[in-house]
Amino acid sequence: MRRAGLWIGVVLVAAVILAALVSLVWTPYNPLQVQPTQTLRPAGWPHLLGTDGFGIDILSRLLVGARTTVYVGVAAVSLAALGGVPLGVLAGMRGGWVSEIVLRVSDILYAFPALLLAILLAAAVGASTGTAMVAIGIASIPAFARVARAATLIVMTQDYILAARASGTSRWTTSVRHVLPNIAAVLGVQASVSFGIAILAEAALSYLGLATPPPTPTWGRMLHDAQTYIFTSPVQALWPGLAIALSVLGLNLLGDGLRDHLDPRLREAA
Amino acid sequence: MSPLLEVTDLRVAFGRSHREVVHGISFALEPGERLGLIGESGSGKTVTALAVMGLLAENAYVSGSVRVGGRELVGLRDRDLAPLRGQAMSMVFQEPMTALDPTMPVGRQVAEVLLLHQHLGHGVARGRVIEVLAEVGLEDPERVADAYPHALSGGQRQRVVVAMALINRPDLVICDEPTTALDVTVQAKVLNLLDAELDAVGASCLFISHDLAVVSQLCERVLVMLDGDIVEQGSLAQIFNSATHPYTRGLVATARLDAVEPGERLPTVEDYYQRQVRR
Amino acid sequence: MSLYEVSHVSRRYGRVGTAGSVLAVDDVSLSVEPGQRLGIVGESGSGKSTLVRMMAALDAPTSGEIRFNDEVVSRRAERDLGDLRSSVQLVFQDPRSSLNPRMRVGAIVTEPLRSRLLRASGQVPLDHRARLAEVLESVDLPIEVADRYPHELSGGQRQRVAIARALAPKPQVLIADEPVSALDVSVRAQVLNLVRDLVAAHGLTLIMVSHDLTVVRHVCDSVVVMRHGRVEEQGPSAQVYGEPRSAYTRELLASIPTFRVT
Amino acid sequence: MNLGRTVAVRLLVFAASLFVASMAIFLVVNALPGDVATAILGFGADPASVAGLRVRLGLDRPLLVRYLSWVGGMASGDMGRSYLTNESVTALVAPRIAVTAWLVAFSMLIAPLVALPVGMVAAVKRRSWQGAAASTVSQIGLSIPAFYAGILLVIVFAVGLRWLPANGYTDLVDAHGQWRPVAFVQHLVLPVTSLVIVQASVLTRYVRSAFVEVLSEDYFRTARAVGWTRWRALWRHGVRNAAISVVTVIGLQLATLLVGAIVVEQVFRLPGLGTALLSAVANRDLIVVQGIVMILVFAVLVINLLTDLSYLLIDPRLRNRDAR
Repeated sequence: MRRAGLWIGVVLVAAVILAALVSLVWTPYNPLQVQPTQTLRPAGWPHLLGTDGFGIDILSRLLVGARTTVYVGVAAVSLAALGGVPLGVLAGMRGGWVSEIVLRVSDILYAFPALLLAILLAAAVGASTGTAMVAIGIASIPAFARVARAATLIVMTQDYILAARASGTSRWTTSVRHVLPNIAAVLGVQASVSFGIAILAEAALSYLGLATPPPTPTWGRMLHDAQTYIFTSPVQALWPGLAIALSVLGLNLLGDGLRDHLDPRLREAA
Repeated sequence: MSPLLEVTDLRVAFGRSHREVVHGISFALEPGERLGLIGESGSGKTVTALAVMGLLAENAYVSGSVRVGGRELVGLRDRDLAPLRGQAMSMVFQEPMTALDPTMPVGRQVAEVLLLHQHLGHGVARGRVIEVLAEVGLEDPERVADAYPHALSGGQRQRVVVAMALINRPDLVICDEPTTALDVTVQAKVLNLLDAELDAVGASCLFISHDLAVVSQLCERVLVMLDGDIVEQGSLAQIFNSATHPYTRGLVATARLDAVEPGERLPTVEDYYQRQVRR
Repeated sequence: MSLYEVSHVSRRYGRVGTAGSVLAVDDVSLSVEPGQRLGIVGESGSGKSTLVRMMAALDAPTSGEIRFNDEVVSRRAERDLGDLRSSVQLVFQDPRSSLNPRMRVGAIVTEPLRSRLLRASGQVPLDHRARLAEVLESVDLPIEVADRYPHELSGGQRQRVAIARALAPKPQVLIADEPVSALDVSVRAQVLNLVRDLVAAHGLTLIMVSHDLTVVRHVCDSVVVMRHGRVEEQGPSAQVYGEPRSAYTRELLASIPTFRVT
Repeated sequence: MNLGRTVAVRLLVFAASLFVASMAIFLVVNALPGDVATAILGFGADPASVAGLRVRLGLDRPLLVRYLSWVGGMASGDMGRSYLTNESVTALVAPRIAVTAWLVAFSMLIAPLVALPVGMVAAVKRRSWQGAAASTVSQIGLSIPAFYAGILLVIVFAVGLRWLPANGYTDLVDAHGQWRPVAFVQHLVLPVTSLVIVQASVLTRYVRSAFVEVLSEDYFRTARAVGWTRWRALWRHGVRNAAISVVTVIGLQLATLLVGAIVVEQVFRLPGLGTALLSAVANRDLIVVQGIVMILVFAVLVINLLTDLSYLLIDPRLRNRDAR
């Protein structure tokens, strides 16, 4: 049963990435062209998913929306990993006050979910894709730091770390050849889970108008616009929400699938 | 007199692939008798013990017959088997450091075993708990009863586990490597304790270990298990002096380090028995 | 001049007086001569593992001094430990934990040869492939094992890989911390025979830590009995096992389960 | 007694975290480029009036002085005055706290009530279909954004079945002192449900993994060996041990719950802190933004403190040393 989950996850994530790539070169209709005469057409032909309140083909906007989602997700997770993992490994290997500081800082950062950070940044410098990405990235750093630290602590109890020291291997070489390869799988799980969280955060931000400004289509914004027609054509609101949910579901299933292949000792760190 | 524990053609398999780990073993245990079960890791000795107690994971498939005091246990629902555990049969496990609930004082965990099977007032139960903790050789049983597990040593915790296993005077006590995790001096004391308490309660015992010498301290008869089969059964004397199966002879030879001149080559199991599975 | 001079070494964990404070090793002094096979026995918490880890400079004593080849190695900077690290190698208890699961056997065994510190000390063989073949052969493992991962090997084979890693930089001293306790009985004798042959063949000095007195009596020519961080008794094996002076040693020996065949 | 020392340490850490958080909020809002006065008056405004506004709002004072006066004021409940309406931030924000508080409180109460049983079933029956079903449902619940769940609920229950209002809010006790429980609940059912769907799913996963771990512990096997059935052993010995890890999550989840509430408030047009915060952002009323974010962060840090302290009640091992 578990294996099925992993494959569904892979398929969903691949679909989202494919949509993002395809949208770079082709979309059924022009995703930005307003057609006053074609507004709110139902799903069917020629508009597979119908058109929105501005008369724009919904499928085309969904495909372009995937681009922002993937772009913000990958950027935010990379920022979070680059920020969190070294800190976590350092805290796990050095322990003592270093570890204590990393824990305290991540506790404080936990109190600043992505949305709050994005709100602060939007208030200070104005909302944009960049502020959303930075906010989500910084807010995800503690998750990576915590997981990296927990996994590193487990690896550091293994005798192959002592054996490396006994043969004069330097601390840096030990972290690169012994610690990182053994916590990579756990970080993979965290990356897919964080990617999912990043998508949810980006969707919420663009729903609130605190991320990519219009007219660039994003799933969150489409959901916000669709809400105004909720009484006349509620179906419209289904598609963007479904796109968000399915991509997050895909990433969570991917994360679960990877977690099952973890070395049992490291599993509780994930 | 009918045997207390009678196991006939016991088979245990796990998971969807029905990977069989115990291949149709049979043995019997008379009331008050002590039977040693010798085998290495992966021989199926612990699975056999857990099968008798009905404590295997849900994805385990058990077939054959296990009768304790004449009652068939294989196929019983957890609800019907539970009342027997801790009453008719009990078990002592290998690792004392993790055997007790870390969030509950030790005395209450022992009292639970009593109150689960007998209707007693809490005052009476407390008294009985202090009594049995003293019986298993714990100094200052009052303090031990109120202490949390993390405040006790490995040896003390194992004595508490033995107390829990014996408090309801069961007919059968299964010990799975009860002293392997203990220091050699503590092991000697716990083995003596088990020897005395099993007699006091008149219980029969299935004693599992990889260490022949430890088994010889408590048991008169021994089963030797290899890769899920019983390859030999016999009295201590038969097993040590005139074992028929090459694996048994190999085990006995390699276990007796003291019979070899220091510095000389030690006999290995492989000298007597070639295994297909690489060890 | 002794190979190892341990004088009045103590190791305390946690500050004095605080709740968790414990004196793991308490004023221990001993010496090890070249070619000697020293056994260090004691129960859990006796400090035997802590002592040998300090002798291998993997832990620093709170007080006292350890000299190796007449040079002080306790509390010495890592970069100055080249001689000790290349001359003293360790074998740990559990091969499931002492081999990096993500590394092939070949890389594991030759890791000491790649360490900058050991290469700088000049006593380490340079041709890794040749040395790898040599040490695998000396622990009765086929060369094909070099490309396999630890999880593909049995417990006995993994411990032989750990021994091969220890032999790779041609050490003078082999410290074995409970080398057979985690192995099945049937494999234990094979590994003990291997250790005995290697020590004899390469003229190594052996320091073996164990809680199993019969194993130590078989392999070692001299014994140190430890209890609560202190040395209870030490001397040639024949004397310590034959006429033990300390009551504790006598109790230890009496506790060993013997074959009671009625 | 060490417990006192441990509590004191935790309080100290709480105070320090609060201080650092306030500094972070202040710096992000005030130190970053972009002048507030020009933002409010628009880029075309003439420099003189911009300078006048800066003086009136006290923006010309050095950063440190402004920070200290802000923090000093907060200690006595005064969070400064709105740049736009000059109304006291505290007065503006106070009535809205109750709305968000109700939303979050109900969700924090209901989510565990749902997650505990579902999580336990998912753990105990993990090899049978009930376990798989529970895990799949929680997996899907985890993937749905709270505001999408809200919109779906509105489509079904408000637009479709017309059982509940699509949006709006009625206070428990309205302006005339009248008790309006029915209207109050009607307006909160859908918002709370949309938050609970996500929260319960997250908690279910943690409850499931906590109980799966308990089921594999030696003391659980001991409990069954002495005569408890699987379920009774779980209640006697499993719940308290699992609670240790579940409590942590409830603390960590509050931050995401607050964020969910902010977004859900927009879906259902609830006049809570979120709505106030977003309009302050739109109007560049930074002093209000600062104030509200500080309140939200304060709430999360308080809950984290309470979670840490509750550790000590549940896990006896921690009582005598400050182990994290």
